[in-house]
Amino acid sequence: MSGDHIHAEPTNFFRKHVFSVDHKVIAKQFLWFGLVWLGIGGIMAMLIRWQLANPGDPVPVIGSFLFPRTGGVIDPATYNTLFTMHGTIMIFLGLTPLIIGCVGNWAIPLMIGARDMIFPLLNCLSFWTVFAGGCVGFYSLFVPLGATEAGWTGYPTLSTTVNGLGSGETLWAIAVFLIGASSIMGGINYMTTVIRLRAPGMTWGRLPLTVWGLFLTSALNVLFIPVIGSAMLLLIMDRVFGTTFFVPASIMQGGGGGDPILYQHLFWIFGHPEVYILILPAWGIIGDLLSFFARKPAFGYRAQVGAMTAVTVLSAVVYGHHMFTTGLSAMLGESFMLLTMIISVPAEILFFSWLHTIWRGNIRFTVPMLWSVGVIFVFGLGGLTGIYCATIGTDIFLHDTYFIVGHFHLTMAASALFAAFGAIVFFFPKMFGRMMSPLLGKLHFWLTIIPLVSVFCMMFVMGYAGMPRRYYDHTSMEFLASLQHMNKAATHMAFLLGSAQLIFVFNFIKSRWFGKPASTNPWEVGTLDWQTETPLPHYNFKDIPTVVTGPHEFSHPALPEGRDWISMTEELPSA
Amino acid sequence: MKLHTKMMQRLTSLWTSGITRASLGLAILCGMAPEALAGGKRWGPVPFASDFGYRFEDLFWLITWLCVGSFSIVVIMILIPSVRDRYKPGRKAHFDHGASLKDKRLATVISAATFLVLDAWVLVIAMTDLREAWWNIPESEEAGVYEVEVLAQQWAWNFRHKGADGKFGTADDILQMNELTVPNGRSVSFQGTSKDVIHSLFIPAMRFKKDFNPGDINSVWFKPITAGNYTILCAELCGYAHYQMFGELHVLESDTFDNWAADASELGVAAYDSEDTEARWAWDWKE
Amino acid sequence: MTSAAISLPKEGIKSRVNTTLGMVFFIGSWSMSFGTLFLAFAVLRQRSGVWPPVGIALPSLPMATLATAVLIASSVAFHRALQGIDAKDSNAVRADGLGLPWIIGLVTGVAFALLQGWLWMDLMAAGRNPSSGLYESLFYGLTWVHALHVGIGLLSLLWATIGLAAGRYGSHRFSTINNIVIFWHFVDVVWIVLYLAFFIF
Amino acid sequence: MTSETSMRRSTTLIACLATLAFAALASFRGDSAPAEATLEEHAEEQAADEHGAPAEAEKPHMRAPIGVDLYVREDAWLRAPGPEWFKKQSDLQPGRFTFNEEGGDGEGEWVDAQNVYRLIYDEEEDVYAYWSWAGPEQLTRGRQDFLQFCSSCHGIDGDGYGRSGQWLRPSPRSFHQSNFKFTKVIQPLPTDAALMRLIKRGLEGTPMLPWALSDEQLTDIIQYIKYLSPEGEGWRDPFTGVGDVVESGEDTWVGKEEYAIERGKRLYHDPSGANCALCHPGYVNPSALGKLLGDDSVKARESYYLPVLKDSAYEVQGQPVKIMPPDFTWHQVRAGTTTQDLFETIASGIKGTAMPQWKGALTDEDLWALAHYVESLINDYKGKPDARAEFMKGLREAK
Repeated sequence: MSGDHIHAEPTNFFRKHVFSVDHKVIAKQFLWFGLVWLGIGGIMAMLIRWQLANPGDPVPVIGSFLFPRTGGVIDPATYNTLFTMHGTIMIFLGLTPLIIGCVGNWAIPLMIGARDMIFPLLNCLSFWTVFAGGCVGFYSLFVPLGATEAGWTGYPTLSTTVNGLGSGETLWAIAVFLIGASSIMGGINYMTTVIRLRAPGMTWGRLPLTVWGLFLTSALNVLFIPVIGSAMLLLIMDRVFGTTFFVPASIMQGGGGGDPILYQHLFWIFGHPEVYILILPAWGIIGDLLSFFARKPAFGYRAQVGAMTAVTVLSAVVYGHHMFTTGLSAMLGESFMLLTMIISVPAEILFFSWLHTIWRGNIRFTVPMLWSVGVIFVFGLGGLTGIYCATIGTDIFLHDTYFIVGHFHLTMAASALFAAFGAIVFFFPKMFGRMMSPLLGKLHFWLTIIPLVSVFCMMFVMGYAGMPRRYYDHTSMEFLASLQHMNKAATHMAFLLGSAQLIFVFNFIKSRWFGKPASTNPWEVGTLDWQTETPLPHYNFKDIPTVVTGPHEFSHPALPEGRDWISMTEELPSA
Repeated sequence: MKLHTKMMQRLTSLWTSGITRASLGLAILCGMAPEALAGGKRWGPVPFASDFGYRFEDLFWLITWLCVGSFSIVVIMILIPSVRDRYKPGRKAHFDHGASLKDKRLATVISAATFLVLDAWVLVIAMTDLREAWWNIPESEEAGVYEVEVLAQQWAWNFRHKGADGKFGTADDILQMNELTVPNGRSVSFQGTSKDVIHSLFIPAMRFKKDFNPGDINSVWFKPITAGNYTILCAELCGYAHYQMFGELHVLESDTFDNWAADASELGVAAYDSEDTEARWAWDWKE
Repeated sequence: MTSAAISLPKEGIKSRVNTTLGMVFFIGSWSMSFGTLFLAFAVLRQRSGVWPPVGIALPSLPMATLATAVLIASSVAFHRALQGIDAKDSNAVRADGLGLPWIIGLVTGVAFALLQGWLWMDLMAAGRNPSSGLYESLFYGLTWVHALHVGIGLLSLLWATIGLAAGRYGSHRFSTINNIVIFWHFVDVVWIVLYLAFFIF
Repeated sequence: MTSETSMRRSTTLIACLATLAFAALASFRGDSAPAEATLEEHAEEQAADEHGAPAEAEKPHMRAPIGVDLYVREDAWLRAPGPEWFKKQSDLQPGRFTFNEEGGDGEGEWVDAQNVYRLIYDEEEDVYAYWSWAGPEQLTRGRQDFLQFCSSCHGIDGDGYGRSGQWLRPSPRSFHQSNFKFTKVIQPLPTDAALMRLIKRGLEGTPMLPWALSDEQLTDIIQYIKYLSPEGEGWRDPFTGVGDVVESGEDTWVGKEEYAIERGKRLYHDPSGANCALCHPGYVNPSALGKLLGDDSVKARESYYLPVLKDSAYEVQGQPVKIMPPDFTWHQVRAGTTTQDLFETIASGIKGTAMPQWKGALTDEDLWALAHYVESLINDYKGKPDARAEFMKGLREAK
């Protein structure tokens, strides 16, 4: 039977809390892991912003501790390392563990009515592999000859031994490979679980949108992470064994014959789906949350699922828009431009559905709801600015400027982060049995969205003014020095944004141990995860529930007065 | 606690009052205000100086206004329910799955309309622009095309002109480093590659950018329309001193340029060491 | 462990589907991985004018053909072995899975690994190492990754062999060995593509 | 335990093995670099290069020390701080160290946490030499930074033949030749301070940029660069002079720049003066040369308005390269274009090229005059194509 794999609850500390195979423990492990890395990546972002606003000034307080050899000054090599690792950490070790690792592990079995993932041991291995990847990546910061400096994209030949002679870049590639392996394991587990372990009655049409988003993300993970895995293998071989996959003959002086552009193709075949890997769960989560807190069925459930699926499919064929300036042929360039534009159609359907979901609702502006509306806002900004980047005529100027930085931070980083925050606050009561403080949560939300939007909108202005990204010092030439005032302004806002996250840390820690105890179903929603006891028993469900209703049947006319929701296990009263 | 909660609700109701957008805009302005007060600051790009520069500006602002329009709709669609449909005990939300044929039609029509207005419009203009400007690299037989070979390296730009004899790789070639001098009003066609890592030739005033990859030759062109000095940047991360890899473009009026080219070619011959075979890097112009 | 003496029923279809589905996804993932490598191969080969390069030592065609034959034989043997195990209704007899086909499969599998090693040694002896050029890069790079999977496959098969001998696996616990053999078939298919890419076309 | 759980193990097992096998692969070190390569080995490889080893075997650009333990032998010798320092040290601990400049027994050794310093005396020449051993830690740090920041042009072995340095003329400095062009010092070799100033400032118009490294990093790199000198040459010959920075003194022409320019112009073109026009272009019409110098017997060389390509002491891969003296109205002067910079460059000469050291040969007043003249050429014509074309036309037309 779908839920019959019961084994005894472990009593040993290691089996219970460290090498646990229980999806709930693993979700919490991913949560802590992701939050720690989010913090590290965030500190890196603050260092980057400090350097941009005050080029060559020693970093106050922590500078002499972090960079003793330069007396607290971030030197250009360190700066390159910082933005490289900031990107890598935020994508692979911050957001992925939070929004896929934590939310996926937590939500999938509970929402579909399963007792655990279908491959619990693989699940455990998935976490410890990403943990190992994180360790390797962190260690790479301290090796001789410097850490990776080739950007998170790691383009050859900068990332081959032409530039980075030390082992930093190799270790970075190994870390990315390990993290990728972890994602594949997770993806296989999620997909098989969703396909095989749904509770009776939990049809595909009744899956909560969160699960849909995670399912599609898993498909992308399983299909496209191997591509970067192979690219990393080739890169490692180039670096360690002297092969020449990405090193052209002109550099090698005899031998060689590889192609650095090949790497860019491989990287972006993965890299573009990676954007959707992060954003699909976010879409799923807010699709649910908007409906939950507007107390209204998710508008166009099928359309939303269809749009997400369409994006999943399309994501594989638009990657070329990252390479418009690399000398792509005219035909390829135009095709990729067209295909990229087509992605806006499913995106519009999603926006349409979300906005209609809150339209004429009975909206409870709880913290998760605020984050969800925030996602619509920042993703709207980021998505629309994507048109500039997809259009070659404008991209030819805006490519590799701060415009792109603003664009992808809003689309991928901010949207996924907001959805992750929303999901954390939403699932917190079930996870830890306590409520997070709504007051601090709202304060955190407002102090996050305002500086965040202003930082990245300023980046649009900077990019349009022609400021290239990945520059250590914009004051070294007159052309850019006259734009420095915007860099300073963005830095002020970024520091505000950074310090606002301390509110979250405080709120999280405080609520984890001292928060108000939560009731079984504090949000009054009908999905299966909220029909269980709090705290959750080891096997989630004593009896596997039978699903008879959809996940979003809020405010059904036939519901009794004073109750606007219905559990998925309850029959809808006939109107 | 109660008071705080109330205050927070106030803050949350910012959505409701339409101040949201204003406050966000204000935040941007507030952040920038101290720096903006000082003079000599730039907010936009330098004026374009190439004949296709206007295409970028036109397209950029077209997209901008389209985006402002559609984003306003999104914000309004957020604001209205935020004001009108806030939680009231006892009120029931409108029960609607949005699965009716009408809704499906509406979604389809709106998506299609948005696509046509937002994307297809931009797409058509962009395609035209590309074919008429950026990808319309002039053939070398065309009269008045000025050809330059570019060799990028960590961290400098090497430019090679044909010199007096009209051939690359000869003694009278003009070699420039981090400086490029071209005639005004003539199409300047580049072919470029790199010695080591990927670099990207970015001349903001000319509104173009092209990667130069090791082991491959890429072409790009522009036609200056205003004489003057412009900045050349590297737009692809190329290692430690990426931020210092910049040069200057001098666009000279054609008389001045002819004088310059004659002198430069002569000095090129004087500096040419026929025994130093190591120092050759020109290639035949690729069609 | 007393299971060897007890007759256990055949593994249920549900359990088989569950695990095999996971394996199928794994294989899909791996296919993308090797697909990427073959894409790299195709692109790089397309870029170089003469293929294979003239005037340098190439890996030995007869030996590679032999290796291919051996690996196919191994796959077929394992397939037969699995059919045999699956045909049993229960594991009434201890270690009855470990029949001749299984042993043949294992031996030929190891033989393939040795032949692969010989191919590398031969090429090394001719002075061609991974940094010699593009052909060598591709040959060593791709066969290394494949050999890694051969190694994993052989270790898993060894695990399965021990399990079969001890009676842990059999028709009552079929999907473990089934999955391992599926993986081995996948390794086989990848080698055939490699062989075609490097030696035939 | 049901059968299903354990069935799932096969998938898990294979994933586990893949991870392990990968870790094994990753920890395996390739044969592209010697695992414990010492600097001597690198030096030997270098020597093999220079003796015509086949390119296939060597590929100088591909020797990348991936995963190599950086190890530097201990007896690298480098220049020590100077006699004053030794005096101070001998005062501190007279028993361990004697310093007696007159008595000739100035030999001794001083060991501190970083280095070993030694002073020796050559009776025949009656000179002192002093040097130190930079500690292996410092050299290792220096080598790391050199590899990270300098090797792309100056080569992994410091032979001036890095990947990005190919085809560059003038070529990047080879540190095996102990010759440095723009040191602005009197002696053949620059001091640490002079080198540091040069690196921090960069050379204008070349890929040698102003390096934003800390003093500590630069000190380490400089110790390593000095260490790259071949045995018995340059810094590793204790008796080669390490010079002091040229003293510029006060500009003697303040307020009288026009006279300085006039005087400089005469000196520049006068064969019995500085005779700069022998290699650099002459900036007067040949027919007006006699009038300028008041001596009609002076004849201009052929192509008077062009510089003359000169031999240099620099080599690229064993092949000597020629160096072009700059045309001040056209080329970028590498070592700076302020009057002060020009004075220092003229005074110290450019080591290893045909540009001699003028300090001593000309008075400071004349040197300043030349500096002013050159500066005026740069200011008036460089980057001004029309003005220059006009000017050059005047030079070429016979009068």
